[in-house]
Amino acid sequence: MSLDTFNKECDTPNQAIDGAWLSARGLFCERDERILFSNLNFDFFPGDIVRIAGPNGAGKSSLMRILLGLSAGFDGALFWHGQDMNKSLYDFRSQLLYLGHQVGVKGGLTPEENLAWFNPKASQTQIFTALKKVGLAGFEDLLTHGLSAGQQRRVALARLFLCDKPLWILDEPFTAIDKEGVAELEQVVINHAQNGGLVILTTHHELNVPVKTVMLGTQESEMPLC
Amino acid sequence: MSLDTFNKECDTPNQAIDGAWLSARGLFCERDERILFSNLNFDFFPGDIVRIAGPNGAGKSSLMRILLGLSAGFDGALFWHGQDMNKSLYDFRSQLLYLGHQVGVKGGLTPEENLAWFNPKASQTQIFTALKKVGLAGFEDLLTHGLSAGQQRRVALARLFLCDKPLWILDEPFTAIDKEGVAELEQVVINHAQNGGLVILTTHHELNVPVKTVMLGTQESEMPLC
Amino acid sequence: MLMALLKRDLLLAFRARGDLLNPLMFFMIVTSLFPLAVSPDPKLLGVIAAGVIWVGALLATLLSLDLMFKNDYEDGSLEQMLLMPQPVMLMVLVKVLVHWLVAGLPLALIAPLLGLMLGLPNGGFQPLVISLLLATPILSLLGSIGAGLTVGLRKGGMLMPLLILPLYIPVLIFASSSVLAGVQGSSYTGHLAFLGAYLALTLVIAPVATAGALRISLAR
Amino acid sequence: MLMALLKRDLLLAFRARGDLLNPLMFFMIVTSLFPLAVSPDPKLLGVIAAGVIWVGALLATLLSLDLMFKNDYEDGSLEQMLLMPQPVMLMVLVKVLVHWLVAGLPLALIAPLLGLMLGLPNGGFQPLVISLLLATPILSLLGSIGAGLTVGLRKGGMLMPLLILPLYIPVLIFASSSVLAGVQGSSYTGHLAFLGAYLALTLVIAPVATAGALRISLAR
Amino acid sequence: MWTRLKRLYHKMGSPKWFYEITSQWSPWILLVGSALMLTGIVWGLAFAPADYLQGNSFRIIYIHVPASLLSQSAYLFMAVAGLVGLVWKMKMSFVVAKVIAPIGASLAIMSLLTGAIWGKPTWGTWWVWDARLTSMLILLFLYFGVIAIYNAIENDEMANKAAAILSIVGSINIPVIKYSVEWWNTLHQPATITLTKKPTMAPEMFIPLILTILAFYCWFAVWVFARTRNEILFKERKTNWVKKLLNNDKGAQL
Ligand code: HEM
Ligand SMILES: Nc1ncnc2c1ncn2[C@@H]1O[C@H](COP(=O)(O)OP(=O)(O)OP(=O)(O)O)[C@@H](O)[C@H]1O
Ligand SMILES: Nc1ncnc2c1ncn2[C@@H]1O[C@H](COP(=O)(O)OP(=O)(O)OP(=O)(O)O)[C@@H](O)[C@H]1O
Ligand SMILES: [Mg+2]
Ligand SMILES: [Mg+2]
Repeated sequence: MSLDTFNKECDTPNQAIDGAWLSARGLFCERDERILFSNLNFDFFPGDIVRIAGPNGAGKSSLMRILLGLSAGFDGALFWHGQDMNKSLYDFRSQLLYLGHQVGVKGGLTPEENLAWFNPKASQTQIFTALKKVGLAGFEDLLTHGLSAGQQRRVALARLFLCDKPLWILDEPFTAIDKEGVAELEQVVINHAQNGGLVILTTHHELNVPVKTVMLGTQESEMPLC
Repeated sequence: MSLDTFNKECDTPNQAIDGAWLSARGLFCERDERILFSNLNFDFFPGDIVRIAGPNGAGKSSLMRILLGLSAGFDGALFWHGQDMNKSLYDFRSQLLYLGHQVGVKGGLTPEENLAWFNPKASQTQIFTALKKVGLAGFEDLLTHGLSAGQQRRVALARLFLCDKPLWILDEPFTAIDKEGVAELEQVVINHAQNGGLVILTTHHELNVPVKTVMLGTQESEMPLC
Repeated sequence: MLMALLKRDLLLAFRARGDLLNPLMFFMIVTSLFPLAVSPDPKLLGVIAAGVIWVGALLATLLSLDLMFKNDYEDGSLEQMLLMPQPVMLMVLVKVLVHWLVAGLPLALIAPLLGLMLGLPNGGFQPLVISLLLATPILSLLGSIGAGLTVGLRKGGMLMPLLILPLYIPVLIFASSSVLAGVQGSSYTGHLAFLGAYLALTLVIAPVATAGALRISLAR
Repeated sequence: MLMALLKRDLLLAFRARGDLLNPLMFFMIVTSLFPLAVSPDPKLLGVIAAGVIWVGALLATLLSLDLMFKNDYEDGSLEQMLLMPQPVMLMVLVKVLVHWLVAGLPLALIAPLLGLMLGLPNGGFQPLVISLLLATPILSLLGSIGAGLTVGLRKGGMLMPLLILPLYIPVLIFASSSVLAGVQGSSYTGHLAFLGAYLALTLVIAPVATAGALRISLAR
Repeated sequence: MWTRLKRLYHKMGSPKWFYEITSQWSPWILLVGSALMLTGIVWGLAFAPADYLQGNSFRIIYIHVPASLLSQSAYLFMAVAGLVGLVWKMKMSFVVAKVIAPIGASLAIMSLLTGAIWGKPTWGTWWVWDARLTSMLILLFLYFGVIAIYNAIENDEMANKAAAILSIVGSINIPVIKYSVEWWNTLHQPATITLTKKPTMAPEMFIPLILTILAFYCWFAVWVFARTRNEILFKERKTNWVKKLLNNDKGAQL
């Protein structure tokens, strides 16, 4: 699906389509007197992989924070499972896994302890398996702040293997990850969608995955380099 | 050139090859009782584009900090223009432009003021041209911390257009930069090398540029994902 | 989840064991500046001891407040916490509890030693310890509001005292005058009752206000 | 390059204009805590005024030290500065100068007002201001060492006072006793001469030590 | 009834309406305030008898007391405005709160200064740690905290909300602070110097005082309105009605 599908006048202006998990109607966001997006409408369904795309400064991160309810500076309506987001906030959050620019990994804890706090219910074996899957076997007991940039992000990515949350929102999850790592992460994302989950992500990497795209800021805010 | 060219026993164990700008002999680095690299020898010449490659945690950033003289935890010898690095430190630094994981951009200053402080000698027109080249025309007067992740890095990258330092050391310069941006940056790097500069960089992106590669940590420290 | 947070924070505090002593050391150094700055005269020191110890405790708590949310903000865990399916208020209460255990309680335990050094008269020791036990939670609670409001600001360090110290004044007054009352041999239950009431008040207000403050700081 | 740094830092300080007042406000609030904690009795206050003001100034400087290198470290500019082809010492001197202008000098200027409020006897005002003018640069200089040593640590906030306060003690003693001498009507040039000598000493030592400390902090 | 209230609420939330209505009111309030002030001052300064103890220095009372009273009420206004903004999401209310902060702080400073000036001849000292004085000083610190928050946070909306939270918490604490300060002072030592008790004042002094207090409230309202209108113009400078307004102004000047 392309930009038009999302941005065109919506048939059901004030309610979500049946069966959609996350829907938006008439989203509008302005920063520093520059309109980032206006009248944005979309419906995301289970099984979708949605890529929010656009050049630097287009408003991708801003849109994600709006979806998450972390940002108040916007107009429009959001729906979760067809219900007004404000009313189903608890349900939304209990189904959500979010990784942002900052991933919430504690330098003063070991990778194992970090995961244990995110998923208090996970057993030690589960945690070890997850860490092994992200290539951190043997690093479980070092403090995280001694790891390299990419390794620290891998600790956070291990959460993708641990949790059973159906909705993933990932802001540039591939930052600092090496090439093989990226390829394997893509596979994880595909698997999740095939199992009926919904993945919303941004990335500047080329993706080898079939995705829906929400394109932001293609007109005025495009910023070519040189 | 591949790993072997660099890592093999060196013909001139205790001095640099004539004409080489930056040379290393027998570099050795250990972290947390894991050997990151040992007996690393190389000579970089003007016109080279050198990529330090390797999976996450291989020691790329560590090697760069050693070259810069910011890290003391290593063995071996470094040469700048054939001279011992410690003796030619002033000359080395006056020829160097370094961009690290943190790029040194001040959130409380505007992009213009940021560049003015890095290059006190640059005129305002030069600064504006550089900002325009990185696609920040129109953002000169906003405070930098209000910009997006990619835009903030672009402010730092504008330094590449401003300065006449021959040696560039860039640690993942493409992080958070969008696709066109990356392509154009690659061109900038090529131009610099063709004009007789030396560029040393790391990146997990696919590069469309002919480079020399220093490969780190391919054996034991490889870390596949999944 | 709250238990997990409590466990995590205590673990982090324990990891940075050395840091645990810092508020305490600060408290001791600051109070021992006064004999040097004012006068070594034991009689004079005895008179000002209660006040000096209390001001020291207040400043020590204040300095340690910076840690309450800052690290979590910087590495993104605060964001994660706000996105968890649970009231932010409760999370704040856990944070305050940890702060009090780490930075408030030790002050109450070490205070008698400082009283001894400054020549606090005998009757003052009991009210000193009791008032510290009652009032340090208030300091942590009110402090959490300031910490929440300033967490997103890079220059939070100096702003917080400005926001919070005026609110600390009732605590300071009642606590230090309870010690004075103890020294003079009069009853100090009235003062302590006031502190208890103020504790109840802040226990109601502070978590709500801090939760709001955190939301605002993260939306910035 | 040094001029550019000076310009940049002053610009940054000016941008955060509101923050400029914070050390000052902290100073005022802390000193006014003492009458509340100790006693409003003007006679007693007059006796302890010099000491209280000096301890307040010391703590205010201490808190503002956090800003000296921390921001630059976090956004990577400190790294950039260390890689510039110029002695790190000189850069440190510029940083200290800015810190003193922003956080030290204002204290000296506001101190008479606080002296008035605490009922400092008349003879004390002149030595109070002179000693503050002479000694606040020492505080900034010595403080830069502590700031440099702790800059890489996430929990620097509470560690710094421990490193630095002991070094501040001679300053505190001589400065506050110069005020006392002034109050008693005796000569205080001796004390001030000592402060001058200490200033010269730290001016030589501190930049070198701080430059070393920064190297170490960044290599970590 | 409910719908009318709701309509009023929407109206008050609209900057344009606020701008227009206050533009209409301000001159009248200013007029009333100035008339009150003039009578009060003339009566108080020229006709009221000199105090038998303090001589003529007591006449500073006509600035001191209104400023003291008003700086306290202003804090309350600010907190209420902040609360309204937070709960009912009324943007105008935030603007009013923001505008009050510096005004309230300057009134507090005025109270402290006039008090100090008054204190020198009557008590022989600029400052004592009396309960009233101390709590006024703390009020000033509370104002400074709120202003510092406005300064520290770049984003307007966030700054407004943060300052609202702080001022609400502050206003809940004001009674506690006041009570504790008063209580503390009587406990430590019997106050050697107390402020003149209220009812003991002669009516010739008292009535002009009431007049000036009322005048101060009027002036305060005008001041707040003027600064709010400035803020509105700046915030809405991109909207049509402001552009039109400014153009009209220009036209009128030409
Ligand atoms: C810096 C010093 C002073 C401060 C901060 C100060 C503050 C105040 C405050 C807060 C009020 C209370 C308004 C109210 O709530 O009713 C007040 C009222 C008053 N003050 Fe002052 N004051 C100061 C000095 C003085 C002095 C030196 C005098 C005269 C001897 C004085 C005479 C009065 C009088 C007569 C009232 C009105 C009493 C009443 O209506 O309750 N004040 N002042
Ligand atoms: N400050 C440190 N203390 C201890 N060990 C460290 C420190 N920094 C890095 N290391 C270790 O050195 C190794 C190499 O780290 P480095 O940052 O050089 O990797 P990198 O190749 O840059 O990886 P990435 O691609 O993830 O950036 C890591 O495995 C890490 O454990
Ligand atoms: N805190 C803020 N205050 C003011 N403006 C902001 C803020 N954050 C972002 N913006 C503005 O919003 C625009 C979009 O920012 P955002 O971070 O959403 O971009 P992005 O699409 O995620 O870009 P990137 O690819 O660089 O991460 C930017 O141009 C920036 O100027
Ligand atoms: Mg982004
Ligand atoms: Mg790296």
